[in-house]
Amino acid sequence: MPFISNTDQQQQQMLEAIGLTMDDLFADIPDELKIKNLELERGLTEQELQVRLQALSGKNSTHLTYFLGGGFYDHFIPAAIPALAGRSEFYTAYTPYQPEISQGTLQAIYEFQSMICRLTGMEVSNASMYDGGTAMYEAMMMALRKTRRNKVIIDDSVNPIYRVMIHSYTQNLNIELDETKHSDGRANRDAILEQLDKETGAVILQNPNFFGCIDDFTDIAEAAHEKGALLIMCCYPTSLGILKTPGSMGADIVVGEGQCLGLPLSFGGPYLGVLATTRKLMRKMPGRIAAETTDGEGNRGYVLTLQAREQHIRRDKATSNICSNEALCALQASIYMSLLGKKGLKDIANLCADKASYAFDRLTAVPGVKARWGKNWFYNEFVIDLPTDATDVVSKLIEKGIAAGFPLSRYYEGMDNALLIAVTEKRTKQEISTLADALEAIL
Amino acid sequence: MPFISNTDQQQQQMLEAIGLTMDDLFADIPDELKIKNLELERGLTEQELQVRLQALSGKNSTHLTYFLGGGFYDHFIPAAIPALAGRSEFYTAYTPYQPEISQGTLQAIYEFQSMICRLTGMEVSNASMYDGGTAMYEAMMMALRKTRRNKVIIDDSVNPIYRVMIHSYTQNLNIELDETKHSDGRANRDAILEQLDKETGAVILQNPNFFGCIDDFTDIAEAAHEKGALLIMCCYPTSLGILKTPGSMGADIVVGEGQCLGLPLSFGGPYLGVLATTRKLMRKMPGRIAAETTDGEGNRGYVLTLQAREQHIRRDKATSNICSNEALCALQASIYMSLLGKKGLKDIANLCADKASYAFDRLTAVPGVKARWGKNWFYNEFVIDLPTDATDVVSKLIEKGIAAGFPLSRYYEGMDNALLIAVTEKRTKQEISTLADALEAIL
Amino acid sequence: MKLVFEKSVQGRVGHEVAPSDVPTSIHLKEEFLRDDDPALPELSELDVVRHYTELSRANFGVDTNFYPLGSCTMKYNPKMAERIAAMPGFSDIHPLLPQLRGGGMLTQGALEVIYDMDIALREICGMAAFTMQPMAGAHGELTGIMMMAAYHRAKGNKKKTILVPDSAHGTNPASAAIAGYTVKVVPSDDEGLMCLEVLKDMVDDETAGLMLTCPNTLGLFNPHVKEICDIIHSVDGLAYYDGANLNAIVGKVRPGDMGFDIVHLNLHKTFATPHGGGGPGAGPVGVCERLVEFLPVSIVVKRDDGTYALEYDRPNSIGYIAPFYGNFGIVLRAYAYILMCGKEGLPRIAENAVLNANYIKEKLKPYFEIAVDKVCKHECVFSASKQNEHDVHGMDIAKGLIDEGYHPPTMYFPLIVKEALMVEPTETESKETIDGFIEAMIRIAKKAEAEPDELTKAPLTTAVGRLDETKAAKELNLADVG
Amino acid sequence: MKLVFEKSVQGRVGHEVAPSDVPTSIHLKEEFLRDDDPALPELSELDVVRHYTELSRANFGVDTNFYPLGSCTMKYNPKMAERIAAMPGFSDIHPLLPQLRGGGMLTQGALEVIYDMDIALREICGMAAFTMQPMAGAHGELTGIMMMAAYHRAKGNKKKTILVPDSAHGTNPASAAIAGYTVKVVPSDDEGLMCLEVLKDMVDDETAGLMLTCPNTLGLFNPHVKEICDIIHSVDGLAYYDGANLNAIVGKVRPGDMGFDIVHLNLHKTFATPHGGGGPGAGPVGVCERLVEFLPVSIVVKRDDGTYALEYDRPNSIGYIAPFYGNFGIVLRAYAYILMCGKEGLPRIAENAVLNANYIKEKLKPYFEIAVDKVCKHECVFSASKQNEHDVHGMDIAKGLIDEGYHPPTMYFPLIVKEALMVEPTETESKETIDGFIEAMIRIAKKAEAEPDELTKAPLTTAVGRLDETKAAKELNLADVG
Repeated sequence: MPFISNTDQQQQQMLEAIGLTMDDLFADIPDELKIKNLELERGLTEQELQVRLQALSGKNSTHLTYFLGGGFYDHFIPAAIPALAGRSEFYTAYTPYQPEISQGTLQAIYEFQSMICRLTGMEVSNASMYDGGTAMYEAMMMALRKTRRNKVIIDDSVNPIYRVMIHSYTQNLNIELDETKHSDGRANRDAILEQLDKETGAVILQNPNFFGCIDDFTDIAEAAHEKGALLIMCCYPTSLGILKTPGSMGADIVVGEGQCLGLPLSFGGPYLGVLATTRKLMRKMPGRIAAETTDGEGNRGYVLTLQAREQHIRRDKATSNICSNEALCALQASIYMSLLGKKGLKDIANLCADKASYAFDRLTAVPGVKARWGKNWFYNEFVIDLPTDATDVVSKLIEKGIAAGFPLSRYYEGMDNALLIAVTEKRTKQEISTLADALEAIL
Repeated sequence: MPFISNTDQQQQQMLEAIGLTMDDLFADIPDELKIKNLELERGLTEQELQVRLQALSGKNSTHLTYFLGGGFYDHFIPAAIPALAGRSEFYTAYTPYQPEISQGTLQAIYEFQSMICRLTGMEVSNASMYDGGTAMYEAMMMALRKTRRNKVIIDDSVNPIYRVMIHSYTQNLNIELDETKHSDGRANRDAILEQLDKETGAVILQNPNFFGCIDDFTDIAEAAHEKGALLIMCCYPTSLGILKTPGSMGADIVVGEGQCLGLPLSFGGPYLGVLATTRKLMRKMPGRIAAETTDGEGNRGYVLTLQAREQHIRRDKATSNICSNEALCALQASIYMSLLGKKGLKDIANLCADKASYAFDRLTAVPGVKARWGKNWFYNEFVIDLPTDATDVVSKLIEKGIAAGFPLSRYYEGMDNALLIAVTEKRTKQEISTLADALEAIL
Repeated sequence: MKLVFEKSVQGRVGHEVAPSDVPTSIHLKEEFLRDDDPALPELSELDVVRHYTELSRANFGVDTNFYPLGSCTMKYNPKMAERIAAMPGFSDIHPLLPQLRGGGMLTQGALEVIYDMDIALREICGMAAFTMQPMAGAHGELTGIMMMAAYHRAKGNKKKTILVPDSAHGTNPASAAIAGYTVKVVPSDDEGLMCLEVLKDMVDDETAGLMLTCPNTLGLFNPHVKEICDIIHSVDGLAYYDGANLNAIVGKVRPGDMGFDIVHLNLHKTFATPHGGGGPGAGPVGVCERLVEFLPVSIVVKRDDGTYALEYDRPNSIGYIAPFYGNFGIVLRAYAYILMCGKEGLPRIAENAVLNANYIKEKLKPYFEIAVDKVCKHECVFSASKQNEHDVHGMDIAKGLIDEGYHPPTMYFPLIVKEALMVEPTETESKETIDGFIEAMIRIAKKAEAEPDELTKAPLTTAVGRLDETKAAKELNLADVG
Repeated sequence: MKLVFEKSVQGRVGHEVAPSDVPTSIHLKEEFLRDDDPALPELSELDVVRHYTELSRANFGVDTNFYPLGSCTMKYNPKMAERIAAMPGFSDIHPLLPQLRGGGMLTQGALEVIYDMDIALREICGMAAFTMQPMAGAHGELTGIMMMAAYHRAKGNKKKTILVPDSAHGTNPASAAIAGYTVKVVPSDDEGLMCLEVLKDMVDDETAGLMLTCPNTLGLFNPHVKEICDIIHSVDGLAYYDGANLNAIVGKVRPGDMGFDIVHLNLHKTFATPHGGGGPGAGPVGVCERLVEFLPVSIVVKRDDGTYALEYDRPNSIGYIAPFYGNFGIVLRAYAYILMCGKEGLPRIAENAVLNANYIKEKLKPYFEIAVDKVCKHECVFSASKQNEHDVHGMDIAKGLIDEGYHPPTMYFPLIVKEALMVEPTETESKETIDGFIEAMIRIAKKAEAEPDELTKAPLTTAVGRLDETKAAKELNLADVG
């Protein structure tokens, strides 16, 4: 079913109209290069596909209770989001280069940018990046372009999944990446301040950080600015329902993963990279941006702007090679933020924090389990130390239908017994108790 | 979450604007009648509802292999149907009384009527009834109104689920309902022809009938017409991809259940009653009807017509009390018929027949199992005789995940061992073999 | 817009049927087969998608426009209910399954929904039991009247007539007549309500019952409703509550407490199931204790072990009125809605529906004649009589509203009001939306005075102008059969 | 249309958060909390639904209009792929799950999709292995160039430059530059193709590789493509295939067989995933055997027991370029599409894409100047130069098409054609649709001669007219922050 509308007869009519055969149309391809036989199955009908992929999807467990986070969270998705983002005028549309017939997408982008600004306390935002990690990389490049420096300080409390990405991307570039080692679960202030110098283009921090700990980076922002460096802060958008904004701490660029704003986990993507900054830096911002303007009669409308930064004009001088972004994901996030609104986002942030706090109390009461770094510094994720290898424990709990958390040994040396536990609004008191009991049973 | 948009503050503003209190608005309700306490739960949030109803839906098995038909079939539903019928301009619209802003619904109805006519070989169709059974009842009343008679002959090979409905509806009415007993799985021609007389208003038959057997009622139509009676034929729309049409047999009114045209089984509804007839009878037709017309500038458009027959004008003289019908279900069926088209409907009808034929061969080869009435007369459903009680057998097979069919003893005396088996395009050769093997194992 | 047939191209296919994995049958006799293939349109999937997407865009819906359609309660349909209805555990269940031995245990979730819905509606309406089977409001009416007839038959009552007020929905007299009764119309008094004295005069031994909408179609709650029921009961008649307007009083007062014996509900009105452009609906019917025995078969019962089952053995039942358990998918959506609203949410529905209606009534009173100038419930009825003076009719106002982006109110109903414009905002609409509508209505009222001719040309913003309904009824082009 | 913020009403809520079943926490220090609540809009669910429904209706999409947007391949997106992607077994899986011991067995279905897709793309492109991780076409380009760099680094090659034809997509030079290379532009010959002689002159020891789109953005297949690859290989350079135009040749010829070492694909182009108004996309990258070791981590492998696993231990890998396994939801849709098309379907895509393009080219040639008058592949490029004589520009033609109900072609690209109008009909469109477009284009060509002023006023049928982009760029109003 290749979804071809023309009938054989019409194809014939068209070939006759242009006086060619189908072979003529492919005569420019040397015969010796042409495919002799394609080793693929015959095409499946919808019914066959449904049966096959239903079976395949059934091999993925949907019955786990998730305490697994690490930057990617099992939040509830209101029903109106897929209903609206599923309107074909949104999802079958192209990038809005023709604004008159794309006001839906363009206004939605402008509103997305505005909501991200309101959430993060920043002045401008772009229309989304691929994901939090690539957003962080783009923010770093943006900062280095702006400061014309090549040194970056990044604390290892920043999501390790993003840190390894940044390592990959900077391999061919002349960039010095200095990693500071967290201290007591928080960014290592002393090391950062010590390493900050006139060569430093950017400091990259995260709040809440990978361990779930929260902090105030105002002092680091000030110190960075003093040295002419920029502060890049990675955030967890949901948490900004209650947490101090990066903007108010003095961050120059904010990045983050927007999956938490109404997107399914979807085995890793598509997700939504957030990138917001100040008006001072906006011309260095990569990716698509929508702006408000007017038509000849003064009617308000929206267009893509600053396209001169993009590849289709400056080509090899572009601020980034990003072309498509994650527009539909940004739309989903916009709908999410519109539905929850001021009160809802605050409520949900509070609820996550409360449930995490309860889980913390419940789990640290299990004999042998210890809080790694006190209690009063985390948002909805925290680290516990187990009396034994966390990987083993997690493996045993998976058999009981619980994804108990993320063992930190994967990314942190000497933390074999440490387990990172995330709690969203979806986890019930009962589920938390079940986890605690199961943990107690196997320890 | 009662989906109220006004805030408390707005409610207050509005009350002030009209100079009343909320109590004033309900002062006309005597205090002693007012509800003191409503014994209901507090309202659930979406998230809570999702958890609860997901669990409830999980108590219904979706893993059965269906050989269960009886007029309601497990056909495949193409993905485009819910995607299109799920557009809110369709499903949140009202009955199209204001044609200028309802051309979508109206044209879709007109097209539905046209497709039903093309499928059944009739001249006119209405815009749908509740289901096949109520359509049959309405057709009977229509025939009796037309002929001004009160006797009806119905063969017991007509779906018993509909026959019991007609019994209920005619309880208070002065109608003589004569049931003929099928003969060798087919309508009892001799008995019908014998009972036909000048008092007979309608003969009701079904093709394929409840046992899956197919027939040609041309002779009965002729005989009925000779006596001034009308022939009502109940059909299975999918089968009309290949079977002779009721129109070509001389039927005066065609009814049927349209669930097979792309509607989910949905535990019994919403379904789709089909009702089509001749131009001669169209003014007696109940329910909504769309007609083509033009506007002041000659543009083609569609309106509801013959509304004078309906209750909002003639009230107690209306042709029926039907007000809402199943417009959205008719839309789903229209999309189904448009997607499959001429070739697809033929293909699917052939496929059902082929698979049923294969199943028949496979099952009647099981030792002890016999065909009840030969082979060459059925479409996609047939009756086998088991060596033991069919209810027991079905019950045992359900434990193995197979809904093996419908035991006829529920509606037919002396058919304790008879099992009605339906086979749609979704049943695979493998599933049919599994049924045969399972049957063999337990017999 | 082209018809789907006009887009058809010979040989095109929009959905491929799966290939056969069994031998091709030769068992069908030629004589049973059709000569030609059915002349259905031949389109690609893209053709079909564009066609129906285009059609959809020619419609107003609640999601696109405010729909103040009196007596129809076009409220917002929550997306969550659609999500629930699409769960395969609900949508893919064969209705015959619980009729097989052992099959009932595989449909416990669906049976529980029906059972719980019954319990919830009992509490909301003050009735003893409900059937979920009627597939629309009017179908519920017929079911209710059939039970009324069964009651009188069982008691040996000789009853012939059913009383219906002149402001009643058209389905009331139609349902009564179709069930075999003679309909007598009770006139309204000057205040738009049924008059007790007139009613007393009309009630006699032949009175089988009364069908009443309360609040009525003028939006008025009759404070004497209990007395009215008593009068009917005095001749062993039954009081039937048309629940079309329950939205106005849900959570505030219960039909059962008012004295009604039978109640039908339109689930899309009070409980927000989508109207679908004309269905599918659902019309559950509730009855008082002494009528429970007449409910249609089957009913869902809860067994001692906590499981649910279908009960068929009900000798006094009116029998089967639906093939199975009603429009389950619709009942399910309403069930979801009731769970979401809950105890404290239901009265808020009535409060906001009534507040919104009274606000409109007061704001528009200076511009349009009002049928009855009293506190109304969920809807208010204006008359275009003032505008008639300028030769502007209700229909012109309706079409003018379309150009303003609003669905028109219900026109020319109830019949007792001349040129009625029946406005029902529903509780889901906001003050801003309602203010916008009020402003549009005022603009139209002014236009009716200043430029009446302009208004009679409306609508100008739609794909087609006013359509010729006379021509439609005369030519009766009901199908394109190729 | 109002902004969502302009519809906000203080205190309104569109989605209620579930009540807490745990004690309220006091563990958060005041100093970490924000002073104000985030100034998000306050709307009801109905408000939100109306707002985004209204926005959607201000858009063209493939489901509403023909979209002959050159080089973007805006083909029909099958609804079945959307159904598959929405299956909870795919959409609700946490990506870290297979990284837990034992968790991989709970994600076998997802891993199998990725593995099978790799195998299918290998066969379709003639490459040795694919990564599904790049999250868009341009991201795939960057990934490809990073592997190129890793290859040269491993071999100790001192390479500095990447060659790109002047007709290339803008992302090619941008990706090369961002990966740290210097870009050199290879000019096209008079026939619109890369000239072997010029290329030979430009290639030297510093040449890291060449990025080529074939057929190129003029829609022309270069018959010497194999020789071109050979020339690049002669200096140990790598040949990079920009798969944006694979649609034209899918099932007919394979990049690997042409001699390319690296290939990226834009899944929405050839494999019909929805464009989403600008993403999400997916840009899998395939490589030849000698580059397999450089693929990003992780890759999915099939173990001897038939189960699937993630492999991370790849010492020469360029590392992590995505957080997990790419845009899985998009890869899944494309996988569904490939399965539905199958062996015999894929070449039919190329055939119909090419036939449709040539048909348009021939029919419009008399009216618009054609960039290169040869048989084209999936797209053809016209120039508005004829119309320029009447002071009508490409942009005017584009806006005129909007009023005719068509999405305009790609404008002003490729850069080597003056006032380019790049038309790509795709294989999913029918002759009737294309004929309609041709007629509209002819009407516009005639209007450009007869009433050029009229055309410069277009579009007249849209909610807004031509928007002031200069003002937008000057004022830079990028957000309403309240």
